Amino acid sequence: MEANLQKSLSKKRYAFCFDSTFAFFRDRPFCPLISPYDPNAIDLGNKNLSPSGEHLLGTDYLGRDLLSRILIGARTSLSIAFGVVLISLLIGTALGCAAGYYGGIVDESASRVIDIFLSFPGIIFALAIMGVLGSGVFNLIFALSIVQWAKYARVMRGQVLSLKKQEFVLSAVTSGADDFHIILKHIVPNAIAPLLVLATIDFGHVILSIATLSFLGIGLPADVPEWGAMLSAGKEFMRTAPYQTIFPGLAITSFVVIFSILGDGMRDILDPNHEEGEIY
Amino acid sequence: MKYFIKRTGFMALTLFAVCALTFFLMNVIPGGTAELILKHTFVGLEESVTEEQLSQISSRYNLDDPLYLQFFRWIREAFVTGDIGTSYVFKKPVLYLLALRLPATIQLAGTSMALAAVAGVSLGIYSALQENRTSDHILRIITLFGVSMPGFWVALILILIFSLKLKLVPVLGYGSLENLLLPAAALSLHSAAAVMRVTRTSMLETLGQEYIRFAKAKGLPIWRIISRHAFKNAMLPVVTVIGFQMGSLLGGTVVIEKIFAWPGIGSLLVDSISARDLPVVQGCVLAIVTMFLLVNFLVDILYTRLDPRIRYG
Amino acid sequence: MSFPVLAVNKLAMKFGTSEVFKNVSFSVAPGETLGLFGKSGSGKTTIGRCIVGLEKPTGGEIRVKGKDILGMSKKEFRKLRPKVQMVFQHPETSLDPRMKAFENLIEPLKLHSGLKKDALLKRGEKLAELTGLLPEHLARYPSHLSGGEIQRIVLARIMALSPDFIVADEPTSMLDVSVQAQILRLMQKLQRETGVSYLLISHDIEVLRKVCHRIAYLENGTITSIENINRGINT
Amino acid sequence: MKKKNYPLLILLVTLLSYAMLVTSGCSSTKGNETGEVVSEPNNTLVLGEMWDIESINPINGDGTLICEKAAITETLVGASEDFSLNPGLATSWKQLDENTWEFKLKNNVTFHDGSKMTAKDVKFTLEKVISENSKVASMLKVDSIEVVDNYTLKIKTKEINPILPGVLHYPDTAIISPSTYNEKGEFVKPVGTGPYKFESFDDQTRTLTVVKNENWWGGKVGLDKMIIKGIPDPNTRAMAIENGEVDFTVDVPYSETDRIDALDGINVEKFKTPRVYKLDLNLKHEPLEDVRVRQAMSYAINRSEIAENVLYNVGEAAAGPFLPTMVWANKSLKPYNQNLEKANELLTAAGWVDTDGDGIRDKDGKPLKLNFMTYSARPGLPPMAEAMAAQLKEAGIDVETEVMEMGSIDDRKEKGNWDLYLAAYNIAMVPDPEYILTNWYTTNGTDNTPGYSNPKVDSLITEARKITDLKERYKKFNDVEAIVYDEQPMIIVAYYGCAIVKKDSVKGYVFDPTAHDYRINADMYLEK
Repeated sequence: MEANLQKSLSKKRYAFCFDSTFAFFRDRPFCPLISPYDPNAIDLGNKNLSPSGEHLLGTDYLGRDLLSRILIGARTSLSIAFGVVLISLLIGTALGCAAGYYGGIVDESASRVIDIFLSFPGIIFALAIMGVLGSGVFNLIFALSIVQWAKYARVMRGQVLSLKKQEFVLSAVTSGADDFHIILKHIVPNAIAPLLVLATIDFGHVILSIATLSFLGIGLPADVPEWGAMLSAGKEFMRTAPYQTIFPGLAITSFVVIFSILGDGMRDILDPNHEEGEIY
Repeated sequence: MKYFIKRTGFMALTLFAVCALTFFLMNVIPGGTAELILKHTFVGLEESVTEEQLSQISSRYNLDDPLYLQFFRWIREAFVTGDIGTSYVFKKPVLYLLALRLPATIQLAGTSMALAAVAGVSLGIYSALQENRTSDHILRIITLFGVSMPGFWVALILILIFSLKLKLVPVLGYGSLENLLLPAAALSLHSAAAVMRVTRTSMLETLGQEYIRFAKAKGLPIWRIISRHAFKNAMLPVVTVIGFQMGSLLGGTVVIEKIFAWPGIGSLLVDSISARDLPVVQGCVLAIVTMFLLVNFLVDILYTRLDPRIRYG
Repeated sequence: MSFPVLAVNKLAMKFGTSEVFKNVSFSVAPGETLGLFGKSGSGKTTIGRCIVGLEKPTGGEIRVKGKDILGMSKKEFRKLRPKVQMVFQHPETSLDPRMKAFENLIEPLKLHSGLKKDALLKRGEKLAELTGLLPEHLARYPSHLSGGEIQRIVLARIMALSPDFIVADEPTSMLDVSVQAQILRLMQKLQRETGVSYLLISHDIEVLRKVCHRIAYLENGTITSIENINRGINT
Repeated sequence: MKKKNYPLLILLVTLLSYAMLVTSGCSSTKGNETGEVVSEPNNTLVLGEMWDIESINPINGDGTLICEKAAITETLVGASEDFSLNPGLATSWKQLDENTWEFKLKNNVTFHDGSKMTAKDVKFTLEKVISENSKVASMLKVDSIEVVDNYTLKIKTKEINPILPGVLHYPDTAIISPSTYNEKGEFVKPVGTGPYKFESFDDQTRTLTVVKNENWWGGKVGLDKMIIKGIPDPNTRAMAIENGEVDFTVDVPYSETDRIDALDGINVEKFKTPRVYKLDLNLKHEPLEDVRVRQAMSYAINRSEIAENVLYNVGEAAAGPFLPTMVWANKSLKPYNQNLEKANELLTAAGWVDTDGDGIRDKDGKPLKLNFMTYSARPGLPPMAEAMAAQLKEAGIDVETEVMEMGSIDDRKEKGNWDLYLAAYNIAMVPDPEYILTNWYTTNGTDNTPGYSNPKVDSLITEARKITDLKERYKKFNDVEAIVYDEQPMIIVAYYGCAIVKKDSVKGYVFDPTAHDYRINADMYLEK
């Protein structure tokens, strides 16, 4: 009884997380309900306002409504994070598959590359790349994907190694299917679940990385509504208008929390054997 | 022994790969390296540069050679003379700069790691003992937020509270203990939370095992059970996670050092990136990666020490 | 006389320094069932896998209808491949868990026959009928099927390729006794109808005696004897 | 029993010893940190400098720090508030013929190493600068330097160079003693003639310490000691002075200036520095070719609102490229005032009308859409760009701002696929209008980013070069200013400001508008 209750409660928790993320995403129908402002409308007369009934979270240094910008910032962060996760997932899956499936020299060299990419703090490298390429959405996606993919490749490789010994794969081999067919039809669909869990949790990490790079002034430029960039611009007003520092930070934190919980929920669904309670 | 040789070989390979990657990436700058060096270092960002200046800089730093030649020259110098270049900006050998900055980073990262380990392990044990009680829940929620909060944000809030409002510690400076407090706290939060989480899980697992229950049934006091039996067995995953955390800690130093104007490798890296001081960027990346690899190496050794069942090679 | 469907000559396998088997030789005639008996870990499965090309032996030769498959180019072997099939021991992993039973069944047809959708469906249903499967089984995912049902699907799937030779690696060892008999009967029926030959691998001598024409005994990594069971080959 | 706990013991001992090491390491290095300054003699000033102190070599790009901020070295030529030149280490100079200049030096100047400054040292300095600093070399255009006697120097230039004395005001040409270098020719420390002498430079914290030069030729020096720390982040500088960790700093975030000024014991003063915020327009692109569009844009921009709300009055609405206080500036020019009606008239006349009612003007079916690039190294730029974009939008011009890295900006400029570029340019690197007007407005000028070309401007500038009479010379330049004011190839938005933030106890400070950021004067002292 109690267990059931807990289960349904946790289901609700995931559903809530999912809904709220989704709501953030579809800003167009959703945002105007809370905030009637254009996130880019500059109103110099009303700059650095404290939270009030009119501007729920106050305004920033150019008089833009902070709430609207935080909401639209979700879309920036999420789209970039989505790009990064998708690209790393694709590269990771492809390389992991190749390494695990073909083995031998392919595996040996791919594994070395993966190990190398896993053996240093990624943010340092992303920083160096961004410093060279300059800030911008595509550069950011590129830089973060480069340091993210290896994780996926490693997990994928492990999955493939165990899958390729399974008999349904072997019987596909003996029935004359080519490698491409086997990988696409049998290996990937059966191996992808833990990668999706990883990807969900990674979403939060990527959002953190984006914010960190933007904060250092080399992620996204200050004019893009993105949380890290907003925080970086807002820290100047830390003493007079701390909201500009506090709220974007809260937004980042809550998103990372949401994605951790979501990832946990996905793990429960996709990988029921995993022990619970890792995230919270 | 064989394991150590293999491990060292891999470390060397990794370092080489990282060097090569940074080197080639650093050199695909739009706008031309020589021009950027000039603008950032010699004439000022907005000033125009002449052809003459460009060719002077190019020949001074051998920038006209093909990239691979430049890279091999760099590698050769690094191996033969131990010289990994000279900073464009500071006009000093990169090694000298790194030697200056390294102690600060080690001090910051080391203190944070120690802080994270001590706080994480003790809170983790406490939380495990209080399983499902209110204090456990509170701690777990704090942990969840601890791993989710951006370090730079925590740093700013800490400054806001302790330096600006309470005026307890100075905003900047380096050297004394009070200077170290805020950056170390901001840097260690994430790792402390991660360590605590792993300690709690692994402690719970250990406490659930047969021999512990047996010890409990014998009526041994709980702290004795923990220190004598549970702790050691629960420590294995904790040690691993501490090793992993070193990576995120070293990554974190970059932004934390920048915020607190801490004279370490991290802030040097950020400054060099914005000034396009490529030899220094290269050197910093190298130093940070080396530190990370070494720490993980040590963690592996510690691991074998903790668990005699594990033998490498 | 025509070539035997399968001829194995002095097959040997080494993993590192340890020798799994050596000097393994036997042949199987068309329409014949050869049993391969050995204790677990004796290398029976490896022999089976070598024959269907899942593993490469370290020595000896394997001839399928007279052609040496070890010396073949990849392309040639691919052509031959459908003719030599294998049934695996564990039904629970023999089908792709993310595909419905029917999709699993028609996969080889899709790959080789080039049939259009309708024809594919018809052929699939025919095969199901042949192996005694009910339509309701076909719509399920493998995790909702019993071991016996899965082995039927596996056999149907294999028959889609109209093979000359099937290596059956303990096809019934994980099944209940009653189901065991059903599957063995099905195999015999398929043999009667299509003239396929079997290499039946098992550690259960009773099973082998029930269905085999000859039984080869694998001991200490080599075939020690081949026993004839009095049973006419049904072509 | 003990053995069982042994791994735990290792861990704990390692951690503890680590913690101890770290803390002991801390206390032993105590002392080089600003909080300790209390124990210093009272007359020590801690200066929060706005750039990181990268190196202290005065002739190769760090002259501004060593000469203007640390006051270790001095230049031959000085400048007064209106940017007219006056004697520095040289008492007088004159142009003997087109290419020859004669400089007379002060005879009572000694270097910090005790030696007397003579023409030989000046020759040494200038030759060293020319060989190592190509920027200065290209401005000086020196052919040869001849020591006539101990205090007289003859400089021959390769071509006529009326700005030569002006270049010698540039801090990188400040005079240093040969003992700045060791026998091997390696740089040791800056040895100059200024009111403060070099004491030490901490390579790790990048802190420069200078002490009073008792024997300064100029008389008494106000401070005993000055500790200069590079604090590149404006926000950190603000926190540092608020917390009392520095006594003097510049350019706290502009938005903070009024609040900090109101604090007890701290005052903020705003000045104009010789630098302007300027918007380059790409004249090679269709809408911007049309002078009416450019004028309309200039009318659309509300300069005073930007100066007030983006720059917080650290800076001022601008008319031409020069500060009105400069002796050569065309004082009759007034900043364009925002006038949307006029902008509308001009744009309509140019054929840009909003036909589809989306708020954006269009012509032949193409909307009036421009890209706008700027960079973030100067904090005023990105918000200014955003504010200007919003103002231009009111006039029906759609502008998309992009904050980019310098490298990408140069790349775009080279490829030509840009419309607007906002930057902050120095306008008195050399105190003479020729340098800027030549670079900005002559056909193919080095900083003529817009691709502007007007034969009238070219000929006026060429004529002015040959005129030695300053009044006549400046008149020609005033005409140039008037033309470009009318044609607006670049929209000069605002003068760059500088906020000097200091404790009330800092007395005797005088702002020098000719300095590149700010200049520390010898009279400055601390009152208890």
